[in-house]
Amino acid sequence: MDTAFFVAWFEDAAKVVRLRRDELTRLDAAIGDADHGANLDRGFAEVRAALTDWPPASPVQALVSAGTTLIRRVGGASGPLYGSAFRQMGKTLEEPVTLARFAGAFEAGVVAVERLGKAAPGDKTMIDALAPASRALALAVREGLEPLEAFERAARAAEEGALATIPMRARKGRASYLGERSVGHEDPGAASSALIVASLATVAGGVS
Amino acid sequence: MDTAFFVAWFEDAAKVVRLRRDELTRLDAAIGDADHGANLDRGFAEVRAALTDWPPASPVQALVSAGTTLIRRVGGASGPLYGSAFRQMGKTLEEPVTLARFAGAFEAGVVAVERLGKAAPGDKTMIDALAPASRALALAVREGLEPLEAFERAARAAEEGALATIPMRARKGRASYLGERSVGHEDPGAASSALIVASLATVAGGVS
Amino acid sequence: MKKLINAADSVVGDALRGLAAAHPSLRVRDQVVYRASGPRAGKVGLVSGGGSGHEPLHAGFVGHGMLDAACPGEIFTSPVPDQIIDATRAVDGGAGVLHIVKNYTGDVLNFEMAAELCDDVDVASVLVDDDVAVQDSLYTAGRRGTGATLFVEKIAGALAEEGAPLDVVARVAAEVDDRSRSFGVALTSCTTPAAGKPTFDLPDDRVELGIGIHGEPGRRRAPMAPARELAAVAMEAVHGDLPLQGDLLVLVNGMGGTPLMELYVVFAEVDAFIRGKGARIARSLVGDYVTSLDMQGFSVTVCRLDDELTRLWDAPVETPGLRWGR
Amino acid sequence: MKKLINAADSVVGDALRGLAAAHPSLRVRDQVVYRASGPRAGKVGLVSGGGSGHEPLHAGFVGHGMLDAACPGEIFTSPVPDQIIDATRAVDGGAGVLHIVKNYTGDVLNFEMAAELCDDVDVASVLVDDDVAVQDSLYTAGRRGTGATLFVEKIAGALAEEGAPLDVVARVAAEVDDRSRSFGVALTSCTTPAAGKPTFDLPDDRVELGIGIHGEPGRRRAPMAPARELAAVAMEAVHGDLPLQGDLLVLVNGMGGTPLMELYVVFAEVDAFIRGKGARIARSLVGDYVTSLDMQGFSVTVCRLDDELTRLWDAPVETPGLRWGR
Ligand SMILES: Nc1ncnc2c1ncn2[C@@H]1O[C@H](COP(=O)(O)OP(=O)(O)O)[C@@H](O)[C@H]1O
Ligand SMILES: Nc1ncnc2c1ncn2[C@@H]1O[C@H](COP(=O)(O)OP(=O)(O)O)[C@@H](O)[C@H]1O
Ligand SMILES: [Mg+2]
Ligand SMILES: [Mg+2]
Ligand SMILES: [Mg+2]
Ligand SMILES: [Mg+2]
Repeated sequence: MDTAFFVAWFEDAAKVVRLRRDELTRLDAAIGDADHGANLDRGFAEVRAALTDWPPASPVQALVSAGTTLIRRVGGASGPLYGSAFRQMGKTLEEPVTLARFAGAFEAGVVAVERLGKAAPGDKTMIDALAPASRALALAVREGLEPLEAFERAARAAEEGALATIPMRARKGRASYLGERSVGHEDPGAASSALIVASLATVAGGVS
Repeated sequence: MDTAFFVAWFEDAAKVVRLRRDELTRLDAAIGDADHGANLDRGFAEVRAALTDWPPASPVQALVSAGTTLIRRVGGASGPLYGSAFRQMGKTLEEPVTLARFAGAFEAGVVAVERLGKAAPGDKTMIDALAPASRALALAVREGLEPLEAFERAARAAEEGALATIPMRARKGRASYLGERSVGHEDPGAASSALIVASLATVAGGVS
Repeated sequence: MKKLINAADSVVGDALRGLAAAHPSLRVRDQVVYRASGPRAGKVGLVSGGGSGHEPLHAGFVGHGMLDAACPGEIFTSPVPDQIIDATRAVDGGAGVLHIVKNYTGDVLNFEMAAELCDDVDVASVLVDDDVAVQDSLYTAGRRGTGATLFVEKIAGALAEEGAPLDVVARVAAEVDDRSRSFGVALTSCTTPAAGKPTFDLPDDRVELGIGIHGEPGRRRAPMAPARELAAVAMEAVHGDLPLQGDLLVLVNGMGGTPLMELYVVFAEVDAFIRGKGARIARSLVGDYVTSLDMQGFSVTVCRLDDELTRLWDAPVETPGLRWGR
Repeated sequence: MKKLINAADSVVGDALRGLAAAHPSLRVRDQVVYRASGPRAGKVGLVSGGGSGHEPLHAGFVGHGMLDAACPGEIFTSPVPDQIIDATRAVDGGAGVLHIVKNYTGDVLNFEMAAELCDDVDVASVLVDDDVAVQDSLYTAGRRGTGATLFVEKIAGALAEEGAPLDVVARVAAEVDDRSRSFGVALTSCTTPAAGKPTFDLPDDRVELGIGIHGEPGRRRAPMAPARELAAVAMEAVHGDLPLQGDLLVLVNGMGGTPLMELYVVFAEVDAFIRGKGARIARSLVGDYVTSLDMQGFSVTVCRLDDELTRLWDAPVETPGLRWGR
């Protein structure tokens, strides 16, 4: 996984987020404030622009640049959370990047979100998509899978994790204000996390 | 036409205005400010209350009381205009009341509206119902008709006059702001005038 | 229709109870709003009034440096002479009373009747008619009074507070009206509590241009457009009637249902338009001042200032709706 | 959806241009709103911020006696750390800076990040969390900051203006929050420019009780009711959490699309409720102060005053949104 891989990941994520922007906003309208699609679209467009204007020299640089851009341009809850995740991934990642190192860095990113958000799995947040993805990656490494298959499993786990937020009652973020009424809706941040993880598989599969 | 006749006239008018209140408001919504029904309903309810609380001793007193109440309780354009009309009718009316005297007083009431409103027939106002009614009364007097038939003719004339405002372009009142767009709508004040004149016939016919 | 009211026919009285409770500087008696401090000997009294539904106009402008009394009528219905008579007698400090009347048939008639019946008080009156959307011709009731009412009330109020005599206050009030023009744009109709549904229907892709403040439909409909273009339509109408030049006092006014943020967007466009004509916004207000219940939309009012009017505009004012300098 | 905007993604910038044009007392730089007069040596600087769409909060409260800078984010999206860092550094007069933060995950995270990165400035922060509609438990993000933000900004601002040190300003700010409670009711949802349709659907015979200021649905739906009953629901919720007693500061706040007249109707009911509990409204505000775009509805915020807080509330303030005493 070279620098180009990471740049391609963010480019695909930006493309997919734009495509699914209204859907993410709709999810946020149901249990939040109807801006998650706009927030992430603005953020990933800026990430893409930054990676084009200042081409990163390494995977670490790509991750740190993306994270910093998200923190600097998104705002809201998701900006600092996603931003810190990517920055932490970058700071943890050792090069040259192997699947195992990637998986370790990914887990560090998830832990950063948990720490910053003071949240845990089951709180109905992005963590409910990210944590299963991280576990799937770790397992794939142990099983010695190729990156493509590993990422496909992670994508599936994230997607399932996102859907699993539907029956949950939110304990963190804006949806927690709704109490019982948060039940029955997919968490928007979990949904966007699933999209971003799915981009890993897309890029690894070369179908960009 | 004794005092009871005039009291009955206002009572019937109050009843009819309440019944047609929403229709008058709808007409006013199209080319005005959607309050004519509420204004007249409030006003005639007060007229009725005043005539009950302080029973008038004569037709003149009934007319002056009704006019004063309308001026004091309605506001808007129609309050002073209708109020002045009834007050002027009262001040002009000689007793005992004959149809001829009634017709003369009615005409004085119409002139009071024209003077106060600085308006003439064709301006798309209540005058376009009141003036034809007044002419019909004068004619009926000349023809020696009975009150009931005279009032029925006046009612018909007022009704036709009100409908004739539909193609007119307003030159007075709120509808004049609309210019050409006032064409195609019946003037609410003309419509309410037609109702009030029709009450004369109703009461004279004894079908109260 | 959903409204924060108890009943359609108690809304004016209920709101006045709230007004009195919220502002110890005001007194409400028989549907007239007074300064609690009462009339000041030797000061010209200022009385205004009109239908309710335009809040904070007029009751919100009672206080030091503006009105002495306001007469709120029913929703969109001018007050009755009794209210105006009460107000006029109560605020007379011996120097006479100025009636500030918006040019609507009902307002004019009721104020005229009241003035005639107040023959014990020296009464002058000024007619506000600033709305350029209405042709000022024999074929109309004349131009409507809208946003300029606030300018007239503020500037005449400052002059009266200084002790100017009635004829001077009346003359300057008329001059302010002369120098002011307005134009309004609606995105939605208002809904009166009594009618319970919108006064006019406006599709989602249309606006009404040249609307009044009573839910009267405007002069024409046009396709919905960006704020820049809607502001330009309003400003062209104003500019075509009274060329924009020199120092201007500008009100970008919300109709009641428009977020303040959108009014600032409009203000930016109005400012750019005025600069483009070589004039300058010297003083301004942005907010809900002369409203039309819950209508969404805006109006712009422009007044050509001179040094004296600017000084009077800047003079201290202390009312619920407008306050500075104390 | 019809809005007075040029484009959904330029609305915040366009509105800030308008704000700057309308208020010479303000400066806007890199999406931060400052006092044009700059920082005052020895005075604690006050920085607040949050998503846009709540106008006049916060930018409308920048000026003498209140904030030194406001950081508006995108619509309903907290500002980014860069804005907060810029603002914090720029307003520091050597006495440190207080961050006034409404308790939302996004606001808290972004202000925390900024504070960490401003290690050259002495930064304290106060968290505003007054909304009793949210249970303050381990199972929520905690109570939201709503109307009390205005009280905190005004009172902390007055204290800072007097030269109080940072720890005192922070302590009193926290005390104001402690003594304040809010509850909101929506008749309609707001519509964000980006989404273009209402955030939630609310039938014509239903209200949302316990709403926030971001179009978040409330805790429950109830049948539409007269103003008296809706006010009672809000006041019972407040009273149940912090008994109403003594002298109170009360804000009856419009959500952006509610006519002022209706807010006065609500105020009358709130006043009656409070009297019924043996307490008294000593100070009050009625109007649009902490809004949610075009939402129709109201919120009530109550703060239990003491002599010192009353004195600070009464101190002069000169901002676009709140002004008295100068
Ligand atoms: N404390 C938290 N920990 C982890 N994730 C969170 C937390 N709070 C919110 N989130 C995530 O952020 C998402 C909302 O993002 P966004 O709508 O952009 O921000 P905001 O809530 O500020 O409007 C939620 O759906 C949730 O997944
Ligand atoms: N100048 C006028 N002369 C005669 N009638 C008038 C004049 N202006 C208005 N009217 C009548 O008054 C009616 C409107 O009454 P109403 O709705 O109660 O008052 P407002 O226009 O003040 O809301 C109009 O339909 C018209 O018939
Ligand atoms: Mg959100
Ligand atoms: Mg009318
Ligand atoms: Mg009317
Ligand atoms: Mg948000």
